[in-house]
Amino acid sequence: MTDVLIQILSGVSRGMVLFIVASGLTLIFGVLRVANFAHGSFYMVAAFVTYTVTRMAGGGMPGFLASLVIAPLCVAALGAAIEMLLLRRIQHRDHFYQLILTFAITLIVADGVKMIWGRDYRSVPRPQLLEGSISIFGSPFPSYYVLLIVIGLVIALALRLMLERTRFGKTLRAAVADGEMVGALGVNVPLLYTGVFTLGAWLAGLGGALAAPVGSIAIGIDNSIIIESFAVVIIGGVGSVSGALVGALVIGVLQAIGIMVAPRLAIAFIFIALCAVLLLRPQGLLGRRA
Amino acid sequence: MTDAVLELRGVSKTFGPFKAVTDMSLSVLKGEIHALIGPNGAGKSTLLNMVAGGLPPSAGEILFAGRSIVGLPPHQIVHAGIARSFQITSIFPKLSVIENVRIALMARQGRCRSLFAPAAGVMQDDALALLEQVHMERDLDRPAGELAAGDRKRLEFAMALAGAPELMLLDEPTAGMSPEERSLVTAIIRKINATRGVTVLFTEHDIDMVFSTAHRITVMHQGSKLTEGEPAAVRANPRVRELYLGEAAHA
Amino acid sequence: MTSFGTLTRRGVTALLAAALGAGAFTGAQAQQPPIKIGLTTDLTGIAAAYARGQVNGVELAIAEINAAGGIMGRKLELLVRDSQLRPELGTSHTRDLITREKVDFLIGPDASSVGVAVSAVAKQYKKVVVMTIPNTPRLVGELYHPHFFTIVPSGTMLARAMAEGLDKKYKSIAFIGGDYEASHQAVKYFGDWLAKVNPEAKITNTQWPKLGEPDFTPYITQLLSSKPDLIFSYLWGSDLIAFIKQAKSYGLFERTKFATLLFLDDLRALGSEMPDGILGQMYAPPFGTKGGKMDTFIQAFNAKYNAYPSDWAVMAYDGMMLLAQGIKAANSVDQEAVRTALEGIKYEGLQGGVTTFREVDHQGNVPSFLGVTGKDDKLPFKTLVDIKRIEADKVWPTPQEILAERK
Amino acid sequence: MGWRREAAPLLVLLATMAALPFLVGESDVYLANDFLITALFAMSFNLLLGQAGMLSFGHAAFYGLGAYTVALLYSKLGVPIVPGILAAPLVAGVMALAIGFFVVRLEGMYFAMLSLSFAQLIFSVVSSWYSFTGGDNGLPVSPPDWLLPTNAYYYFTLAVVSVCIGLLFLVRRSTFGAALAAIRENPQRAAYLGLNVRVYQLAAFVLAGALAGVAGSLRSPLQQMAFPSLLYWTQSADPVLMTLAGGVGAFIGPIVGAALFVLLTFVVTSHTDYPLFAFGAVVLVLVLFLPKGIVGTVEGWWDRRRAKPAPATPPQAAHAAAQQEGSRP
Repeated sequence: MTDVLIQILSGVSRGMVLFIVASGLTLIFGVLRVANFAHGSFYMVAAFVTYTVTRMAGGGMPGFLASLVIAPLCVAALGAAIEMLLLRRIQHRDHFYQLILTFAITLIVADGVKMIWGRDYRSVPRPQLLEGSISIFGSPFPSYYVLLIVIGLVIALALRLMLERTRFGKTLRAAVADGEMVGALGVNVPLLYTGVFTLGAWLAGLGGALAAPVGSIAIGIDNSIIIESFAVVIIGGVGSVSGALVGALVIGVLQAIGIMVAPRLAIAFIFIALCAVLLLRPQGLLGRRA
Repeated sequence: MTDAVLELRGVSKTFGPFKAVTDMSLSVLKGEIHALIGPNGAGKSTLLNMVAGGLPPSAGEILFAGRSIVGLPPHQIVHAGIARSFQITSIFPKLSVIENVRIALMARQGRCRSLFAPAAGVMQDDALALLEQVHMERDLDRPAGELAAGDRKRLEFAMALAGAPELMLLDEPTAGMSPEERSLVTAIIRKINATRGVTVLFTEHDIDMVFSTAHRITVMHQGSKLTEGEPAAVRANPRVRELYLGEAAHA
Repeated sequence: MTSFGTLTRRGVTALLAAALGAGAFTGAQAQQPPIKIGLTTDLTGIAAAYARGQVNGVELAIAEINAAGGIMGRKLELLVRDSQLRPELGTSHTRDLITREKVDFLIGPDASSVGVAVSAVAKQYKKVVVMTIPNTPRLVGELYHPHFFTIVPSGTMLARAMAEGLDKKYKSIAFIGGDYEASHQAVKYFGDWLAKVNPEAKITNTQWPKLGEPDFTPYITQLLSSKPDLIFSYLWGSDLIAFIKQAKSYGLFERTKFATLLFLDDLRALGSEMPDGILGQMYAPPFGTKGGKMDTFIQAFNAKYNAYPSDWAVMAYDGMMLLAQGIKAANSVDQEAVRTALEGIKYEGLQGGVTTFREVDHQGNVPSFLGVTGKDDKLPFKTLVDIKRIEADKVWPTPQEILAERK
Repeated sequence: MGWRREAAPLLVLLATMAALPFLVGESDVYLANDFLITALFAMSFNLLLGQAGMLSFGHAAFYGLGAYTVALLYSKLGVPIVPGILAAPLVAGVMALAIGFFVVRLEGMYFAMLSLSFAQLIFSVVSSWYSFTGGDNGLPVSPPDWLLPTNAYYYFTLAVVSVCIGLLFLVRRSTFGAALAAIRENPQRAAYLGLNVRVYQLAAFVLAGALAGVAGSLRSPLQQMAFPSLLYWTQSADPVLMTLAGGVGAFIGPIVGAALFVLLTFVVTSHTDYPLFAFGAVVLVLVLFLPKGIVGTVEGWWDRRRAKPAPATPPQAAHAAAQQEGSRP
């Protein structure tokens, strides 16, 4: 029975990383109406930056903390540059073009990473303090996963406060609800777009930095995370941060349980869930009907 | 004028807590021009939308030629003989004027199903005839999106006429038109009604146009029917004068 | 090879030819046309790291051959194409290398799926191809053709070698491998061989995570709950790294013995994070062979690329050298002559011993290695200590088995 | 736009492709074969995007199913290649019907995401059902001897692709095509004119899927194998990019886009270690500066040139030319 609990908890920890990445994606999707394929690239770049930072800092706790600060910031800067220099130029065109533009960025970044970091896959060590495990009903559970769950909850709370208490947050919510109205209200739309895209990229970067010590860092991790993140956004509802949290936990736990019950089908579970949501509730679990 | 071609019985529509239409009953008689008036937010457009199949009623029954059409999708309602135009003109902006009308004719007659039969020239003459009726035979090859607002409205009217509907639902058919265009459209409505016996149910803000064109008028207020009757009777109704005409007079 | 400023094909081709040709004009034999070697490999995609090692290994071999005067007075020239882990690109490039670039010989690609595609083209054009990474048993089985040669231990050989090399004390064995063909075959061959060499042992639990699985927790708990004496893993690359890191925090390596397929790239990536005492099976680790040619090779490789060579570099270097010896022996670039020469070749490679190909499937009699992870003071990452070398003739399928598979 | 203007380039192209094996070497013919198949794949996709306004991100599913139909029939039942190619559009079409039944209920980005999900579902089945599909190593296909020579298979492909593109040409100009265009422009209006929008979209989805299946079925004999990456989502992005590159609105747009991409893929993977970078840069430039695609931009330029009557032949030049003409003995 504890096996199942451990299983669910590890699904939750994986879901938290997914939530952090997908919350950025859902905000960008909700405000700019762009399905940002480059989101996976942000995640991947942050993971590689984390590798470099921890290597330079020697791999201990200081390096880990430094990477959590530096990697998301690097990626946020990259995101801001992409929005201001590229996306803004085609802001008024059909969303199709923006989708393709972000897709082109994924290709460029994929090879850019290869140029900078080479083709080898890498590993970022966990700081010693987080290498072990805690005991839950006598079963070991990795301390690092506990940290992931805590950070995920903190981010969820912070985003919620930001959306409800700050001016930026309120504008952002209004833009999700009705993009045209925001322009009419005299909001500085270009600034809002840059702000949201940068925030989204920062979140993707944070996800990448947090995920780096869990597994391995390799070319191609952008591809797998982006599909899962899209699934989270659709399941949760476009533009809804709470939806992203629910969606990410659903996918994380569903996969974890799926592997126990029917491992061969685990890979299909995400897509089955996604199809079901799209057909029964196209606006997503917590999304608003358009 | 004989029996009702369109009959609404106790139709309601709620959006969450908001009641858009409450317990509306309405009979549109065969061959009449029936106007639906009322202040903004009275529920006129919602009502038309329910008849056309765009919105399912929350309660009530809608009968067309004696058969219930509740739950039918829009395209089936069209084929049953009900055509509509929209308050905000709805056309195919990138297609040319003549293509807009031709596609309307082809759709209505079920001639869009052939994968390989070329579309070029299909129903060209009928389309021309319709465009002549609305005096638009000069702009045939212009993209419809380039037309002025009034011209677009006339084009949409021509599209609604395509395929000889039994009942036309027109949501503010003359909004945004010049006086000349307005009288032209009014004349066409009268003409098709007189010569082809097309029943018309329309909403309109222009009170003069309503009283000069409609055989019968239904006044809506806050989602319910205030009164129904011939123009003279409606004009004489004190509550109408107070609630609706009074308002209009002040405006 | 990174000149994509001008994208016209002729333009780039000319540039490339000029760049590659530049070296050739120094020697006295510059008048002779070079012998062209075509290498289609996956420089893009998840197996790109292996491809890089492979290209380097072949390049080093060619540089040495050319420095020694080439073959028959002709220099060797290498043409590399990126198949991006896409079999269709593997086919297109290999065909192009043969029909347009007129390469004389092919040296093997990277991923098995591309290997299958390249082998099919080689078959169609009757070109000699030497494989140095792909090892799906289908290549020597149903897809075999006379111009195909391989110096990679096949999937069958590796799985059997693992069963062969394991201590007989392990009775209850759990398996984990990526959910793809090679790993399903591996557990089958492993099980069959185990029944022969250690009949009391049983495979009690099998786990199939998908390739690229980010979270191995469920597999780890399932493996542990079956309480095996040993876990046999057919994970590799980034999957293996992720598994090891995650398994560590569940204390898996203290609770059970772990035996896995292992690439040098994995050792390098994990560095000191690699636990000690893991049983690792490797294709051709440079540290698996002491002294002799291998030391010289490691030094030369390090001098040229500032890196320790991977298994892939070792096999690629051997593959190229072996092909060169075949051409020399045939004293011709005629495909049939070289094919015959390779069939009778006795090549003394980096790993000691004499490499020969057997008639039935042109499988080279290459060894594989089994050892225990541990620290080596000379290297910046863990290596295998206490290495067992398992010779091919102990584990390769009999000719009867091969022929039965082709039916 | 007259049908002649759209048909003429097609016929010129057909003549060129037919003459190609006499003009270039075997490797180029092979590349041209690759181009033909890719072009059909992109053209079938543009029936959805260009004609019906449906951005599918899962078109590779049907492409891959076509390839696997041939390979499975061949390796499991021993059915030869040609009947396999005939069966492919049926299998892909039936699957498109099943998937389309669900996806046409959604619009815009949601439609794109649902089509992507279904395609990934099929991909995961094909790539993990190794006992049936051969998994990641693919399924081998051996063309018969008469199709083995590069030129023979090239002409076979040319014939099949020409027929399919001819069909697409007819469909585009048909009453059905006109209905799709209307639905693309304004689905709500189309419905209130009496068009059953979902049924038309479904029909387009099935037709596009079936033709993608044909393209895929031609792919596996060329490659001599079917492999799961044909169904992967990045493969679904290919026709999107090609259509964009060539021009969404122009009939031959996807053909031009396919030519560009096949050549580009080949060149960059031959000559650089960083093909994705080069590829991405090209797409970026196209999106930013040529939104109408190559064909759309050329057409626009041509129309503007023709629209200005005066500078076409400056009067003096014409006069001089006339004089020269006259001065000839």
